[in-house]
Amino acid sequence: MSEHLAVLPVLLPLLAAPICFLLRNRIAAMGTAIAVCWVTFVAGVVLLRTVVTTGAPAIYELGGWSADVGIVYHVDTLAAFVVVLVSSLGAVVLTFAPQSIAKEIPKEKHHFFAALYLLSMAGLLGIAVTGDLFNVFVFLEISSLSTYALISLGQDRRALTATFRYLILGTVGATFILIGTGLMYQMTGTLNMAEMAAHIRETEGVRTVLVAIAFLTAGIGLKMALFPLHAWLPNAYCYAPSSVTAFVAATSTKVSVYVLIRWIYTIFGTQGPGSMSGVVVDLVLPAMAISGMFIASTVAIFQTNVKRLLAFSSVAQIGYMALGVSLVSESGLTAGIAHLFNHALTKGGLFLAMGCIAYRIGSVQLADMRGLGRRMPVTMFLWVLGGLGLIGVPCTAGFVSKWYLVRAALEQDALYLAVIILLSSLLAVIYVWRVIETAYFQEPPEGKDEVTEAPLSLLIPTAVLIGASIYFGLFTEWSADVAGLAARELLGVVR
Amino acid sequence: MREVKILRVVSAKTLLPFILLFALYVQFHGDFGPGGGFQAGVIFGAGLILHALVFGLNESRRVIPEWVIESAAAVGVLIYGGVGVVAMLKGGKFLEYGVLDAHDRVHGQHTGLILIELGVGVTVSAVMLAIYGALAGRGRLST
Amino acid sequence: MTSEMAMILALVLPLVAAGLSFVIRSAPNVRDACSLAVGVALLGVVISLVPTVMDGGRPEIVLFEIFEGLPIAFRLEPLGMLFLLVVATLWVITTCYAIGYMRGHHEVNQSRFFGCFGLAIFASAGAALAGNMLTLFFFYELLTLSTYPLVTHHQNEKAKRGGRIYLGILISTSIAMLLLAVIWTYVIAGTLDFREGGILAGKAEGPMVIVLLALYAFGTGKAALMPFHRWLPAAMVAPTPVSALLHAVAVVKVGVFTVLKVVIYIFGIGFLTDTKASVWLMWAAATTILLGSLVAMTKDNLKERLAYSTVSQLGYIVLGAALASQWGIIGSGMHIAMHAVGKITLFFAAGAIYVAAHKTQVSQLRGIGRSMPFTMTAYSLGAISVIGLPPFGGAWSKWYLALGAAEAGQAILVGVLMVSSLLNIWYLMPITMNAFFVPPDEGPAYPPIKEAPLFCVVPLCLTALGSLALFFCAEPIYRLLLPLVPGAGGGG
Amino acid sequence: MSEALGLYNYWIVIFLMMTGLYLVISTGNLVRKVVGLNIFQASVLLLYVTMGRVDGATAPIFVEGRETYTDPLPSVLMLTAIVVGVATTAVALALTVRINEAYGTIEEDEINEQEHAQELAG
Repeated sequence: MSEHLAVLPVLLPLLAAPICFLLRNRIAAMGTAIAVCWVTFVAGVVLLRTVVTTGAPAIYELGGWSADVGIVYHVDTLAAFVVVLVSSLGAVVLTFAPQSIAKEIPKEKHHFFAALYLLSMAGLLGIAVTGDLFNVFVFLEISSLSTYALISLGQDRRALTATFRYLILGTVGATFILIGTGLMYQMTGTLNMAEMAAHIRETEGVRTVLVAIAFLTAGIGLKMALFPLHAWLPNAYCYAPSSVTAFVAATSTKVSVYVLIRWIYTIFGTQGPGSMSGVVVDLVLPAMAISGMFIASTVAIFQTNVKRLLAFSSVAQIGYMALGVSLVSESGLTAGIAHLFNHALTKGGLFLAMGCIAYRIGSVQLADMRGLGRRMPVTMFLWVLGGLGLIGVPCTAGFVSKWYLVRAALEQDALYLAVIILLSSLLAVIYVWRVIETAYFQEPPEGKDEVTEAPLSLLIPTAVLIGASIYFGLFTEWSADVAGLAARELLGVVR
Repeated sequence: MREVKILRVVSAKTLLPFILLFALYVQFHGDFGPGGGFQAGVIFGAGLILHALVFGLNESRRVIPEWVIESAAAVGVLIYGGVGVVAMLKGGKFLEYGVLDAHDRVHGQHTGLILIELGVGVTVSAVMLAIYGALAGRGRLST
Repeated sequence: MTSEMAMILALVLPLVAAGLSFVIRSAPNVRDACSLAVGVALLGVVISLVPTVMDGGRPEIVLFEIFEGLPIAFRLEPLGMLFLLVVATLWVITTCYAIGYMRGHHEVNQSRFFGCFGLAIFASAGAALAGNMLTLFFFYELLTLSTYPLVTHHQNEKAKRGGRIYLGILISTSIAMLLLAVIWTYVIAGTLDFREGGILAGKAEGPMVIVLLALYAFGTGKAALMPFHRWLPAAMVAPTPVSALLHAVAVVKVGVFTVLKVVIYIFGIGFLTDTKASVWLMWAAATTILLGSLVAMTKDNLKERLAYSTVSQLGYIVLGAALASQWGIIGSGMHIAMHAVGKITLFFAAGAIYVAAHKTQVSQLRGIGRSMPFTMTAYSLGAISVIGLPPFGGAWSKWYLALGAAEAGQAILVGVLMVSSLLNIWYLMPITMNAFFVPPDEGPAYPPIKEAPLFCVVPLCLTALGSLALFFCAEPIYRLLLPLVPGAGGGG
Repeated sequence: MSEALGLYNYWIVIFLMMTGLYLVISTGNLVRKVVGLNIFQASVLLLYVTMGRVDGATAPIFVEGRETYTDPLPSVLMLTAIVVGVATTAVALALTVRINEAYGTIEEDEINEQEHAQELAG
């Protein structure tokens, strides 16, 4: 089986999805899906270990066709890292899902949910492992389409309009990517990203490539909700079912950031002749990232719906990742990659905690969370820990990424950038503390039923994610260190 | 529409067999000439949609129940994936059809291709029907 | 028991206490007894470490690396030893006091209170033992977070407002400035280890040194250097034992301790003297000293007055660090201990008055000395120590600080120290006078003696006696701190 | 000038692309948005097929006597893109139907009005 390691993470959920659909039984479908997710996670971990220990990318030629004619899966450290990210988050969140969706989605749609969830995961994993540019588009659409369907399962009717908006913007973004891909194919005659990189040196200064870069960046910017292309995100996160929000928030934008990294560093390159992503990393990304960090955080402060508050916070956090990517240095890239994982854990955990709250009080409005600190002490405590992670307090995973980011800024003598990063993280203190103060300092609303702690089947997955975000704030061997390794690989530093 | 005999007899009863047959031709000839599972699936699905248009969705549902459509969509994907997995089990890569036939790689290629195209065809036609059913079946199903 | 094991124990014991407090909720007596027992054990462990450090031992523990080459590491050195000793001693006493206070006051959520208390002590111990700046920063932030539930213990509107200022200032200064300074130092020096002679010498120069020092000094919000001092009075909404231990000892002392550590082990005294980068800090500290005292005079609320007094006293310690000279550093180090014992007495007294008589304002205290003689006597002793008059501990540290200022040729700073002492007398002593020599406003001229519970009175008498004892036992502290300033062999 | 005219396929692509995008942005009717999206995607199909064309070449089917074939890959890719497009359209239309059921309208401004009212109500 080890030779098929690179393809397994995609194959397992992809094949399990129709099986879940066929099973039609709520329990059997969810059970299968959860089992498959965990197996996928194990496969992902083994894959990462293999890639890191052998020091060479795992290459898998689909159908036995070589790179010039067929699709090749090319799993380097970064790809394997993202595989682990998606599969781990996917597994934990799906374990959370059965009880959570029992209250949010009609029972006869549960097998449908399981199938869509697996499809979405397969798409995201496919994006991570594939070495083919067009394949990226296909997997992106597989995951997006199933995500649209998942989000539209939300109870509130606003979930429908949110999905529609997401669909329109997502499709425009995907089509941009498709155009960019076509132009790149036109200039290099190949769709394989590694070969594209080899040919791109010959096209220095050709305008078509510049146009392609513009289309690709704009397209993926839409998909990763880079400010100001984030309009679809807040409502989509806000009205989706709790577990869907957690999964999408934790994985899908992160994978888009991965795609951006892949393009900038693998295809276009950042140094030397033929490097054409200069304007992107020098100007576009930092400008968007910084404005996102401030504006989205500020908007988050004024939200009355906590899920939407967290959604705006996600937009801001995407800014940190983009900023790290744009710094073009080892620590900058490490910060960006590590933050993919660290933020996925933190935000996933927070949205799961919101799921617990929604399960018990049926609302995610800030006003309804008054006094929750006393009624759901464990959930709120986990929320607080997650919130501290958003701020980037030491001992949380968020701190690790912030450390690398500030370090990268200072290494480039960009003191102003370091100050900006730290100041913007202070905005997080405000919106996190708004929730904490409401939950701990205000009396619970009158006339509502007595609320008790969420059931264990919801609490445990939440605690696992939040606990992991604390663990990886202290022990970085498999988070930031691997990210550093991936960064060195991308920058071509020999290890 | 139920009263319009010409439509019912000419378009449906006469054309439908040919449409479906043509779909099958495109399906299985796709190995040698233009065609394949996707096109065949669309044609097949279009034929059945025609049936539904002429005779009404209820009648069409009676011929092909909804669960059959849904299952077919899933089964098609499974056929496709299953071929790939069988290839893996036979020692090849995922979707490497060459290994499907122990003696002749080209033969194996043909086998694999026909099988996966079948999977594609089944899924596409089922999905076409499902989409039509989902859109047309809302609200006015009772008529 | 090796020193390394003792260090680990010193870290683990407060955690144990915290854990026990959370677990044993239902049996308050058992819980409080456990807290006390653990406190005594901690004190024993810490005392057992003293001889090693006195003999020049510097035990080290390296736990695990968070970033490449940046481990969580602990290293015991004289300044940390002194701080640890102060914290451990006062923890035991404060635990006694807190038990009396919390029960006398029928406070709710006592388990959470003692749990967070243990966590705060754990953070202080960790900061005291920290072997590099990263570790220190971790424990610094942990201290902020673990004390937040203590400050906002009452969970009402007032507590919320106080907590906002407390957390807002401490978190934002530490993230925006201290963290920046730490990472910057790492980028420049390639390490964050505390090393004798500093790690920045030869790697940073010019205005960068000044900027960096400013980031450290103001970033350490806990050192309450003006204008970042507002959190300290705001934190006074907390129950008094919290104010006593944390805001007279642990939290603020971690602040000045950090500044001292940075000056000695990151910049290096020699480096600072050579570059004269710390001159501005002397004036900033002097301003804080004077303004703190002046504001204290205007406050009628006893705890707030004491808080501003603390702001002013912390200025002394920062001033000593900024002097970057032999006497300045020794004076600063000593003042950590001296001020801690003196100020905790004052806070204990304030708390005892509140428990026994429910009075919070200075103007309400007329004649209270007659009903609470022990409390008010202890208060007076503590006040004299804080003012810096012999025969109390505070006299020594102020003496050395003045000596340091004179050594640096800053006559004006010596003047500032003198004026500030006068101001101290002005705002601390009238309370004693009023308590003993003015009849109460209402009621009988000689009200019956109604002291606070025994658990409250005994600790505050102990600390008052302690500040007296420190005058006569300052020599060991002096010897302990001497290795901090290389080249300061004899002289005195 | 002749060069610009020689690239007329690309002008059509650009025209379709802009028309589609404009429709998506300008109209408030959800179905029209979907139509716009389809036009937008169709422009990409044309773009790909155009770039696969080789002057004087025949369809990529093996025939005796012909040497040059057009590049089959872009056409194959577009087959996939069509599938994706159809799937997207299907999801979009299904959503539109459900939005119509939930709001009683598919005009964006009327939906926004209702949502705003819902927002105010909590």
